[in-house]
Amino acid sequence: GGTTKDSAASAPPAAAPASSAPAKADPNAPIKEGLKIAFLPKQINNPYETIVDKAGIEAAAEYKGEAKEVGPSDASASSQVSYINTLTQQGHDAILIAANDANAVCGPLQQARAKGIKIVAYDSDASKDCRDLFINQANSEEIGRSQVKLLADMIDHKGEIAILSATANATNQNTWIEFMKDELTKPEYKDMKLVKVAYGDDDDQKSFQETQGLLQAYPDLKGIISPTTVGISAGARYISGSKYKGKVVLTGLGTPNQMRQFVKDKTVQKFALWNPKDLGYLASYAAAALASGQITGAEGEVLKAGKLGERTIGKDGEIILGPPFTFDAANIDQFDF
Amino acid sequence: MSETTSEAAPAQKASPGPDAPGPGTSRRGVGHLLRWDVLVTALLLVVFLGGSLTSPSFASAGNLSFALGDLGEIALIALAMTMLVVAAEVDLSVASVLGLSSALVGSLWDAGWSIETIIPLVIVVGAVCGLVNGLLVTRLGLPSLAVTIGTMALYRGLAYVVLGDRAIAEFPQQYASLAVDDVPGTPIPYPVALFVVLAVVTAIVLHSTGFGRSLFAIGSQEEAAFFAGIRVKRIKLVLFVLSGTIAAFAGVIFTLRYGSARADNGVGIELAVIAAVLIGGVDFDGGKGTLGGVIAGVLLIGLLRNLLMLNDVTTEIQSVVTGLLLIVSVLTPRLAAVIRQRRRLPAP
Amino acid sequence: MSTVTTTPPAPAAGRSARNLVDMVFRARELSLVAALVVLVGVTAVANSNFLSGQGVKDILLNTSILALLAVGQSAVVMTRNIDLSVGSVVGLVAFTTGDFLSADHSRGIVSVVILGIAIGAACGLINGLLVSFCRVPALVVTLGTLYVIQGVDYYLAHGRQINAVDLPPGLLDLGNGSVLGVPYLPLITVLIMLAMGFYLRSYPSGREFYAIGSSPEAALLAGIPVRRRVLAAYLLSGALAGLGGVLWLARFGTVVADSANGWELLVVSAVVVGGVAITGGVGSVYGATLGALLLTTIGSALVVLRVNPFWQQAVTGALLLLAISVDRVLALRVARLLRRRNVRRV
Amino acid sequence: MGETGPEQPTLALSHVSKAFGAVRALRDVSLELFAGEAHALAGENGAGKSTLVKTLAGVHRPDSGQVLLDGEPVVFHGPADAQQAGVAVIYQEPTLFPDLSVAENIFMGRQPRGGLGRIDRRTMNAEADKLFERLGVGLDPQRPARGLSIADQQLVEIAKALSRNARVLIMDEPTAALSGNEVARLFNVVKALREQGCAVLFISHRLDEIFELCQRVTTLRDGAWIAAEPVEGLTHEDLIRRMVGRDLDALYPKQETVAGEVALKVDRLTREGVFADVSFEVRRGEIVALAGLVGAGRSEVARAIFGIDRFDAGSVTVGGTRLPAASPTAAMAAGLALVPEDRRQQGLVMELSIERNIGLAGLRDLRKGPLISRAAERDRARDWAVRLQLKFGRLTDGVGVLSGGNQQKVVLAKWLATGPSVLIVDEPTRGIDVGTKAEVHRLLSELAAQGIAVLMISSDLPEVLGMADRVLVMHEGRIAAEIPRADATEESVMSAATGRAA
Ligand SMILES: Nc1ncnc2c1ncn2[C@@H]1O[C@H](COP(=O)(O)OP(=O)(O)OP(=O)(O)O)[C@@H](O)[C@H]1O
Ligand SMILES: Nc1ncnc2c1ncn2[C@@H]1O[C@H](COP(=O)(O)OP(=O)(O)OP(=O)(O)O)[C@@H](O)[C@H]1O
Ligand SMILES: [Mg+2]
Ligand SMILES: [Mg+2]
Repeated sequence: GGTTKDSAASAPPAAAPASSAPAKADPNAPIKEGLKIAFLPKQINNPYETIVDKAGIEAAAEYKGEAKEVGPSDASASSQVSYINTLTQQGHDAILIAANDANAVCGPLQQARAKGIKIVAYDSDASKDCRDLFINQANSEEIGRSQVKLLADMIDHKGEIAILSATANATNQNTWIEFMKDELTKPEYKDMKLVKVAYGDDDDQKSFQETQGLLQAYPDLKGIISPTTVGISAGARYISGSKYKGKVVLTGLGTPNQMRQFVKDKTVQKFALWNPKDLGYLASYAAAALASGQITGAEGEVLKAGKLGERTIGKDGEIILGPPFTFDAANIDQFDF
Repeated sequence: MSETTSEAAPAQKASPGPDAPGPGTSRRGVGHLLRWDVLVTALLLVVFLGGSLTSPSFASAGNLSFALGDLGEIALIALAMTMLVVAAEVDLSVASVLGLSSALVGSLWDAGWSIETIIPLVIVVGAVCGLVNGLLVTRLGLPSLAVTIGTMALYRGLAYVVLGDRAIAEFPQQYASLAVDDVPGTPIPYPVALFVVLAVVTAIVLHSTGFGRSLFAIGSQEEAAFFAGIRVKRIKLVLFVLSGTIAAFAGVIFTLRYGSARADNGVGIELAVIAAVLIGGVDFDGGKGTLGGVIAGVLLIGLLRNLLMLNDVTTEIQSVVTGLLLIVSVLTPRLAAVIRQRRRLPAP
Repeated sequence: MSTVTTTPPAPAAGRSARNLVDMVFRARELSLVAALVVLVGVTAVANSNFLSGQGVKDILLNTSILALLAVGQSAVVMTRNIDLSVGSVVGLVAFTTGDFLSADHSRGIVSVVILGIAIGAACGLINGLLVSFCRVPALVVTLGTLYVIQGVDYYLAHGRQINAVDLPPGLLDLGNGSVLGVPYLPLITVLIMLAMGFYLRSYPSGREFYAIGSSPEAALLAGIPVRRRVLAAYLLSGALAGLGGVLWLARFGTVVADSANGWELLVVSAVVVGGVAITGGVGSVYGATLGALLLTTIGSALVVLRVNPFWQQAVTGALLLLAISVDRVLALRVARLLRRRNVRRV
Repeated sequence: MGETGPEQPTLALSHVSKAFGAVRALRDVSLELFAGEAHALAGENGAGKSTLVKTLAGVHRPDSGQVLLDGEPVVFHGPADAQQAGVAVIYQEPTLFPDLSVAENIFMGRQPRGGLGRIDRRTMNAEADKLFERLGVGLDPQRPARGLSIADQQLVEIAKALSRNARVLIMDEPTAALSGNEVARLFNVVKALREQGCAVLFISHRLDEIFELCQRVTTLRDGAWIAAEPVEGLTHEDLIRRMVGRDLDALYPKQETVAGEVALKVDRLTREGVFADVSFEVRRGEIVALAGLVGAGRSEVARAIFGIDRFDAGSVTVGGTRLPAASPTAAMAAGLALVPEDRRQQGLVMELSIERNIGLAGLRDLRKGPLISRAAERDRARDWAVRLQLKFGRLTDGVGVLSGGNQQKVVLAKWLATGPSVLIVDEPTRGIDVGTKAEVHRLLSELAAQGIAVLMISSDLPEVLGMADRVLVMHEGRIAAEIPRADATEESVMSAATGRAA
């Protein structure tokens, strides 16, 4: 745990923009019992989101709250909006949302807040003036830049590279990709060239075929970054069964359980991720703390998050879980998620 | 199903059939009640009552306003789709036209155009999309299912071409609220009010004008309609253009309502629209259906979903319920026909 | 009544016209092959990798499952019906069989294949019974079962994922292995396609599928067991979708609940592009398979040709429209030609 | 001939009743078909003939009474059962598979098999060829059935029934669309079958045919059995009286009229491959018949004039205005009306009601403001239903449940209601009973007398001769002769139609 350098750098605690958090925080208020909170993932049936939400629901049991997960079966903003409306009608204390579209969910979230419901975004942010807090799995800039570094080290800073993303509109993906592109403009990467950003739509089969296409279309491709758990595992599976194994380096963000096999068969050397369970846990506590008045979401306030210890709220109401962790053959067996 | 007649099959599907005066009228009454569109309306009432009883917030103005607003685009598109399906055609590209229209609104707004110019322009583009569908169907005689599967990909693709991975937001408040706010003093959002007006117009056109009559004739026997001097191709073309236009308009509303223009807006709602039309009792083979049934169908799907969500019924079960509703919607009239026939058989 | 005898028929004109007709019908498949050749040719010139062993193998593997579903779908479409539930069935089967296997590694591949086909066939049975015995419109029923099966699938999966490591290597080998350099998957598909094609063309009961689609009313009067045939078509489509689900699991190893989500329209496109009339009675499973191959190849070629990803979908749509339009225009042309040559023999 | 007295009937109905809702289509009807005998079934439109046929064919199951096969009661659960029992049926409306080849249509379910149980196409086509040769028609067995004219379809149906080598052959108006030529051939074949011991049931509204082919006739009226008697000794008048219950006036009540100015002018009309260089005029008050053999292209000319098909060259002028090609709407606006030959596909929307069908061609006239006036629609329908003696339950019933002849009347009503100045009728009395036929003829005469120009296409030669002021004879897509009423005889028309005279 620990704060990231980002939040540490911008520390002045008093200067919270009062726009979204007029109330006064009482850091010593106890967490209320029986809080009703709801997780609204991008899409149910996404295994990654399921891990996150489950951990969040378990955390709620720790502080004697009632938590549930509801959500659409398609990753669209409009279906999420229906759920926000319903949750608002049902009168919850807090809604946790992984927004499919930062703006589209904004109106209904505002209406929920008008009814006193606290909003915590996690995984994928909503516009910052429609939510109280955003639990960021890791600093976006850091994710973007570190992915490039990770790959560059494995291909000696040379050659063509590609990115295999999720959907074209995925906000978190696009933020990371922007930082990757920025990182690549630095002189040490002058011999690396980003030739293509492909979209696997977070669909296993589509990602699989996009990987095929990339490798055929760019015979000189040296490396692929897939900053999405669906993409990296599909890509690894294709490469492991093709002639490109050992010739093309794949890295990105993936869960150890999905990637273990490919690390063992040497398709993939290294990849990164944070602990999704911690993300759910932290988000759950943040919602409870907001609803209990411990924090208001102002910059500099400190969130007490059970076994994860404390986190300080950074700029724009953002809390960062921690730096991503890099998995490789040596350490992968120590994890199970 | 006791009969094996082939000729009787279409006849059974048709109107209640010849009846004796006197005792026949009471039988006809039963047959009437078993008509699906009447049943849908009854079901709708049941849902409404059930909702009010099981969930305190269901019947609140706020919730109904949400629920109705959520239906806005689907309901609008369903109007045009009803006419198409009655004429035995279908337009699967509506969701993509909606997406393209949303993408255009976004990119033009981003490029600094005013909403007043954007809206008419986008609607014209929608009409052109419909025109392309219509021309392919009427000039080349291709089946509309095939054509619109193709244009579904094409128009959605164009949306991506226009907007790529960008998401445009921050539309001016006065337009956004026009798409969300209620008509003063009612729980009815403006788009829903617009829908009501259009629905009345469509109902009149479909059921009381020559144009409407022509649609039913085309839907049940196109060749005979053509021989009767009905301009089959032109009418179909008009329907497709209408469908494209309305879908584009729905795209504008969608964009403003969510305050977000993206290329993937409205993916997959074509199936929701078609499901609503079919649940409303319109025969997919054309020639049969009422607009009242469709409106009841749209409301039924929307309110039922809302009710299920309020009662924390999961998405999976919602999906199952929608599916069963569809199946029941075609099974009931069928069973009703069998019952009617059974009753009639022991006639002297 | 006058009894005037006419001159005996002069066969020549009619026969030549018929040959032309024949050609057109075969041309449906021919024009698909031509389109494929052009597409592959252009792409291969631009990028030689496209026709490398790996490239060809990828395309064949990618096509297999879609083509399998298209074979089943075309049997249904031929009887003037449609099966929109295939995508959901694939998803359901892929997940349940994956779950079944991962629970106990010792379970045999054969039992999984049988389980998958059985689940698929059960779904097909429900569709078929509703459509043929309750005589309700196929599109509505299968749209309904699409939702229901999807719901059941999601309910069972509940956000879980089956990973390749959970599966026995034997199954994964079925999905990715090959005999004599030919991967199993396309082999299975081609065998099934040939068997179906042969059956539909050469056996009386096979012809009855066409007859039913061509005129359901006439089929009843001709004493054809319409209900049984329609039921059979749905059973077949369901069973093949079930097999497709198992193959999906074998090929991709990782499955979540929504495998093949939305594939119903893709399969229908393949069938339609392959020249099977959506109104029934016309077409062949060979055409449908070629249609699937063409669609898949378009998808792969666009990536290989480095078409901007934002253009890919639009181009795919345009090519699809082009394929069906050209086919149609050709058919109209030939029909006009036929009419002009038509000299009636009376 | 094959009548062997008290021998058992091959197929029989005993006291059968059948009702559709309130319509009692058959009431306590009995019928016996003997081997080697051709049995006619007579009755007006809607008398229940087709219902009887469908009962024998296993399509309908009787509400009461029995079907007897060789004296034993049987229950046919479907057409397949009846076929199994050796009953071959030609239904009133052809029911072909348009996408399958003609040969496949004939042999569906009974295809000759080769190795591995596969269909032997070569044998199948050869067999079909043989059948057509017997019938004297030049159809290609391998062409698809789509696009066959009604007559050709009927011929395929006949070939199908003959190929079954059935014990019982049932023919429901097989000749309605055929011209003398094919009819003669058909009768030769049927006579041969009968002599081989086949039992035949034959339905036709052309009484001559009944007298030519059959030995015995059963008459139905309003679903009730009236009489069953030998044909010998019966006169036309007797039969008509049994059917209609009264005597009839003249069958061809042709009124003399004076031809007025030219109403329809067709000039060098050509549609490649179908007809060429067709020119003629029809004057107001005139009835011009277009005669010819089946497939001569008469219907095609009518379709092109009305704008259903696009013509390649030539012109059509109605009342001085030249019509654009391929626009029925424009043709109707100019005062043209076309009663098409295929009522089920082209004439009627089967699922719509009688009144909607009658109103369909005149939606413009039914308007009150922008809306359709239901009252006007109902009045229009009732008016014409009464004038044409339509037999119906309610005007809101679907036309699909009407008998064939009554359906034809609805088509006529639909077009007459538009008040045309030029009326084209294609086989206007196909499947219409004698009583109504006279009615239709009187109507056509009256219309001509009122100054309407009538172009009548008919394969019924007596009708042509009885009604036409002038006869145009088509042969292989060209007008072969124009014969004034005075010179028109069976011989002159037939010789022109077969291409033997200019
Ligand atoms: N499927 C049906 N449903 C309801 N009524 C029917 C049906 N079939 C026939 N009828 C009615 O039964 C009666 C007898 O019809 P049928 O077709 O047997 O007459 P038909 O003697 O063959 O007449 P036509 O000479 O005109 O062919 C008619 O009144 C008809 O409307
Ligand atoms: N819709 C169609 N499509 C293709 N060919 C057709 C079509 N209708 C008719 N034909 C063919 O055109 C030729 C002329 O047929 P048409 O119906 O004009 O003859 P006809 O003289 O009116 O004879 P009848 O009406 O007595 O059958 C025939 O060979 C027929 O098979
Ligand atoms: Mg009849
Ligand atoms: Mg004709």
